[in-house]
Amino acid sequence: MRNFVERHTFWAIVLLLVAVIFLWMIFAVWPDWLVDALGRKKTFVNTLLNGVTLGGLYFLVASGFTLIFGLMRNVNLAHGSMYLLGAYIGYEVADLTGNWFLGLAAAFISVAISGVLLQVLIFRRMANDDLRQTLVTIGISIIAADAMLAIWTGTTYQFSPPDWLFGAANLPIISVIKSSGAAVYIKYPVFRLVVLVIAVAVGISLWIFLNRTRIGMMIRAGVNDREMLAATGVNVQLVFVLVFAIGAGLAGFAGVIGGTALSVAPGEDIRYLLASLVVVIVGGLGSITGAAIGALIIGLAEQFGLAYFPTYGVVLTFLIMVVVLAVRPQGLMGGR
Amino acid sequence: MPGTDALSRLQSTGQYALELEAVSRHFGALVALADVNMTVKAGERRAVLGSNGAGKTTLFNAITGDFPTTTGRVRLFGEDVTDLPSHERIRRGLRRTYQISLLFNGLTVLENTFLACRGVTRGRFSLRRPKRDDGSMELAQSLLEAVHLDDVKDKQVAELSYGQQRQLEIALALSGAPRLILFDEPAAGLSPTERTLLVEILQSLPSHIGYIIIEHDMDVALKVSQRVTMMHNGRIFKDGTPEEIENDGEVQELYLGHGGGHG
Amino acid sequence: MGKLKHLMAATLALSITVPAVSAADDIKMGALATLEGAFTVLGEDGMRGVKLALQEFDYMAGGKKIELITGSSDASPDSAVRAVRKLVEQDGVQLVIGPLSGSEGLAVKDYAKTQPNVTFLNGSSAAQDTTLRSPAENFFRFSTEGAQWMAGLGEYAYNEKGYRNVAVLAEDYSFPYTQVFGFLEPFCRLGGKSAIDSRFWVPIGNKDYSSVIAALPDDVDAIFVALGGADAVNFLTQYEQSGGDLPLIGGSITVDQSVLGSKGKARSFVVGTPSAGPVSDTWDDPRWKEFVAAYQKAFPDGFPSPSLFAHAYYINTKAALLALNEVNGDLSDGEKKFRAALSKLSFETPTGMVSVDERRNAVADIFLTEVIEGPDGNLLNKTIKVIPQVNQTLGVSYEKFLEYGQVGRENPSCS
Amino acid sequence: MDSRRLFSGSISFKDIHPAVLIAAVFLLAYPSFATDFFIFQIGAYSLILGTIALSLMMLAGYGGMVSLAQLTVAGFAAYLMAILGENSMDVMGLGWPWWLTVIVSVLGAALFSTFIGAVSVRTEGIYTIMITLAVAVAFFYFVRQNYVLFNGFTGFAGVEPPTLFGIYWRDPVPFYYLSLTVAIGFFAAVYYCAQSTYGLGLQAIRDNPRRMRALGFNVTLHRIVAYFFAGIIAGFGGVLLVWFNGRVSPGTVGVDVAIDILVIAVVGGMRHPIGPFLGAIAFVLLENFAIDLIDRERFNMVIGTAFLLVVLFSPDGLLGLWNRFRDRLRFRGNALLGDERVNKDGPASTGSLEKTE
Repeated sequence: MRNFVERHTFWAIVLLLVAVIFLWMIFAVWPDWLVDALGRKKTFVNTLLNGVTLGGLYFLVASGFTLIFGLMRNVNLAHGSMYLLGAYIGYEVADLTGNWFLGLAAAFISVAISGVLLQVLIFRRMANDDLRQTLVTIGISIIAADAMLAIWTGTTYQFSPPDWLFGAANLPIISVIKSSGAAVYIKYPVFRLVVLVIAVAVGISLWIFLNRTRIGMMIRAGVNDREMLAATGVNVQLVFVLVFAIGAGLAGFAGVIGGTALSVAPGEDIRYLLASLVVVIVGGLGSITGAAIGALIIGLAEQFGLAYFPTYGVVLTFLIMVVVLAVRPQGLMGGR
Repeated sequence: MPGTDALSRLQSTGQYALELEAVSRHFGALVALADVNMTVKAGERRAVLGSNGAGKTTLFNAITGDFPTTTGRVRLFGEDVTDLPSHERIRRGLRRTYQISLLFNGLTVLENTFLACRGVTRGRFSLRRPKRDDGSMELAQSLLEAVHLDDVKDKQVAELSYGQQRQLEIALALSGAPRLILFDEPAAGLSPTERTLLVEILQSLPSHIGYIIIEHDMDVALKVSQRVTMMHNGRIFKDGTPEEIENDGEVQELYLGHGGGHG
Repeated sequence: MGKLKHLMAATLALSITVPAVSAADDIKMGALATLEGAFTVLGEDGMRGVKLALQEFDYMAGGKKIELITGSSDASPDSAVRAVRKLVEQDGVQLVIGPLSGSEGLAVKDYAKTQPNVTFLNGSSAAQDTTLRSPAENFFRFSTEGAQWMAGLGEYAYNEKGYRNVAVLAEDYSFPYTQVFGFLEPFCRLGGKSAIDSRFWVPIGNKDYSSVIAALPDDVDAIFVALGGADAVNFLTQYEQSGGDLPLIGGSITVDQSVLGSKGKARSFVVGTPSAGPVSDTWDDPRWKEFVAAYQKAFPDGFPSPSLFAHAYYINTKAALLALNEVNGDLSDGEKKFRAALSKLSFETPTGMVSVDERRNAVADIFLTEVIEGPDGNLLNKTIKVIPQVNQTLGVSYEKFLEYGQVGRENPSCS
Repeated sequence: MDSRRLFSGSISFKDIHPAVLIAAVFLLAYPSFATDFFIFQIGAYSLILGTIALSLMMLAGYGGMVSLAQLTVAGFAAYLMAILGENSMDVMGLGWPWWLTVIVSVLGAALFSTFIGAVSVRTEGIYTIMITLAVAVAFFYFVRQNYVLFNGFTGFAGVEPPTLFGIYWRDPVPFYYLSLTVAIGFFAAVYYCAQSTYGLGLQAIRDNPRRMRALGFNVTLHRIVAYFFAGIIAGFGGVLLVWFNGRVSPGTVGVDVAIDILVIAVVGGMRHPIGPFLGAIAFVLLENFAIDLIDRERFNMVIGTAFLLVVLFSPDGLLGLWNRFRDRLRFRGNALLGDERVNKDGPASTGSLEKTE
């Protein structure tokens, strides 16, 4: 951090200024000229929060994707299928037991197991042939999508989280002051804030796991130099299985979170696969920090696009991707 | 010899095939090349010696542009090529071989050599199949004869023996009109007979072709070079004629002492 | 084994010169629905409608046996045309029922023009232009379309509910355009307002509506929502979560059973939402009840009650069978007699009398409904009113209706 | 392999393998004994999909760049046809003469492809799949949302080939021959150019880009040029596609269809330009007749399983399967004759491609 400030003083000042302006825009009561320029404050603040929380959800999905790629150079294009599978399994368990948290746990565990099976049965057999691995995952995702359609049909599913997670809360942010002088506070859905908290918690846990534990450090070493990992006498296959389990499990976990925040329906697999692709291309493949930054950028772009120019909002995210590629092909945080 | 007086001569003459000026290469915290200054005259045959990790191959990569340098300038035949991509440097008469054979396994020996000849001429984007009397094709044929590979020219590279692959490496480096070739351990893994053949090929090169050779085999290195540069920890450590180097006490101690196993 | 043989034959049919001619005098009927992709479930229900009608006639019409051949698309117009071409040119069907969705309908209508000797009856596709502009002589639609479905809703919102200014939230493609047009046209004629900048067009398949919800204006009386399936479920949930409190007005598939009955939280706040469409689940008319009972008996694994897709396919198939009876199965002379019979046909359906106008589009009853909470807590659509015999031009002349222009994001301008 | 044949640049009549002659006669005579349906929807459509998949095969098989955006390139040409030429939708339809429309559409597609190449070749390998997939999706969303130029969700209809020399070119037989001409033309071009200087260079770059730089080749430019050529092939495929369907809409350029093209190329085989056409025939037959064999609902399951099996067990696709089968036959035959030179007498003039790695 200090390094960054010293090396890029100019950009540090710009970032600081932007942050200050944003904070002011969030907490101040907007003067009329600003309302004229940007519309109501409620729209802006809500969109900002939506962007950040959607970014949190994207981070949950993309972090597993980027972890698997970082270590194994395997682009798991069945990652979206794992997301959807986790959502359905989580729904079934939560519905059966009546406990949303059990659903969450079941999704993580069962999808982690499916990830391990995938790693052991398929990827291990075609190590060092990443193109073929990619094609295999495309095949698996086609089959999985159809199988899930057969089992769960095209109906839309929605979770019933505990009541204290549902509904809207008043944030300590004033939207407008009515002519009577009473302040109107901004309302915001509780669960979306929970998504953000979970994403931050998962992000921090991953960071601690990768930086403060022995096995995590091995994984990081493996990301930088796979031969070195083998040379240290570590059981590389075991590390691979572990990473695959975590990455896949995170996708299943995100399935329940995303399914609760939004809904579960066929087609979500491709949606979240694409979101993960764009996030890691922007953020840089293999970097957890990159995934966080990429997810934030894409989440904000999507929501601001939707609120302020809905027609081309979807295209905006891809435009960002192309621009990043043109300027920094390895992604914002990509090291290679 | 390297130093300020060398610098003053650099701009003018063009009699040097290669001039390196304060070239460094860092990998993160690791310094693989530190402030290397070096000049090689046109037609000169130079050996670069040093233990593993001394920075020899990194030096080659810096010269060819396979990896960019961190600091410093590289000049080829009097022209500053520091900012040119590697294919542009090749087109100016530079060639190299690789320590591990980097060949085109899906193509035949002849096709490999043909591409090497075509790489520095016009018609790289030609959509016509090369005819038998195509200039590059004729050149490739004669090259293969020169390195004794003409009887396997229609085989795919993957089918060749190790020694044949090394020979092909050299053929690729000799194709076109090279003026300076970088040989990266060409003798490694060769049988004694094949080594003799290699020395023959090197010695029979026309005199206008200079080269730099990385070689662990002292016998080979001293036989085929006019000057020897010793590297250690990314720096140039000694520089002189083969005799000077052979008799240098420091070299004996540092390199031959524990590096002798190679030769 | 029989199927396998068929495939082998077809594969080897690189050597077959004419489509296999089947037993003597059977009539071959093709049915096209989305049996793959995201709309599979809807396509299957459409097929149930076809089979229900055929069972009712015991697979006989005009003294001839009816052979049913199915075709499948993935809801893209390209795949619909390929499937219907296979039915007509390879399987040799003499009439086609289908397709399911709007843009498929437009594509099949264009294809129909190239096959003057085959008669096409719509499935459930509801795009206005299929029959309104440059219709095909041999394409009939006995089911109504998106603008017709909104009949009476605009008047109801203005007169009964007292709304004067509404915002619009709809998916960004032709079907919702048609629905918005059908709702706003009478609403605005009465004096209602809906500013262009308070209409929100979201991409189809959008899941996250929270930012759109935040952008919705506060100073309107209600929101007209034309979203379908998962999109509608998502919007309703998120609207509730973010504490939205404006009343809603629903498009035909926004508060239907697929949305109200979706797995998850019951949305009590949609109670009172008016909507309109070609069917009403709780209509206590004997004809409708009989239809529902027959559907439930024939398809125990189907929906609890027939969807509007099953209904539309049923009506179109039944029209074909009735007309075949009329002409005694005579499909000679480019099916001229058959088509004349179809044009003159007027028959009783589970939802009232249906006939077609001069452009072969249905004139039928439309149901104005409102969401109520049923006895066991589930949400239902209660029939408020039946709008009788709605035609495609919504009561004005064809020429005047064309002056309204094509449906789109800004039609009607309403300011 | 006989090097004279490889480098002679001309193939004499007796070099042509009998199988090629049989195939040529069959393809030419096909309309005389097939029904209109088989001529148009099976024959012509296979040739069109094969042509688009050929552009992918050229990039992936020779260049090692798996692009999922080839269908997008074809779709771009198809859209340009509707925008510049005539359509029945009252949107755009500038009414340019048909020949100009075709030329501009194909060139436009080639430029678009070049742009995709320029964006994606700066990174290598697996990145290409991801970036081209993202480009394909972005294009899909864009045409679906843009009404001014691309007429949004509805797209365009009424795009037809011209009536020329008194022939209406969308009639099954003329259209079949038109598609056949285009397909064979590009097949021959790819087959021939695989052994050209440029083609050899492309394959060498696939094997070892770093070494190609060290031989003086501009690897990045070489790759981008490959995208340009692939764009021309896909562009013509797109022109035929829009004439075949008579329409183009976002559904034409959807992700699932883009993946179908990959399935076709991989299932057919990426080591020889005939592979994509074999894959296309298999795919089209399955697409049309699966409904008679299995429940259509599970069509994607069948396609996915076939694809997965091929990737897992026969990386060279149907072509590889056939080669293996033939090798085994020959091995048996030669073993009986006591001939050890099993692999020396390869098939006629297929170059180095057909050999296994």
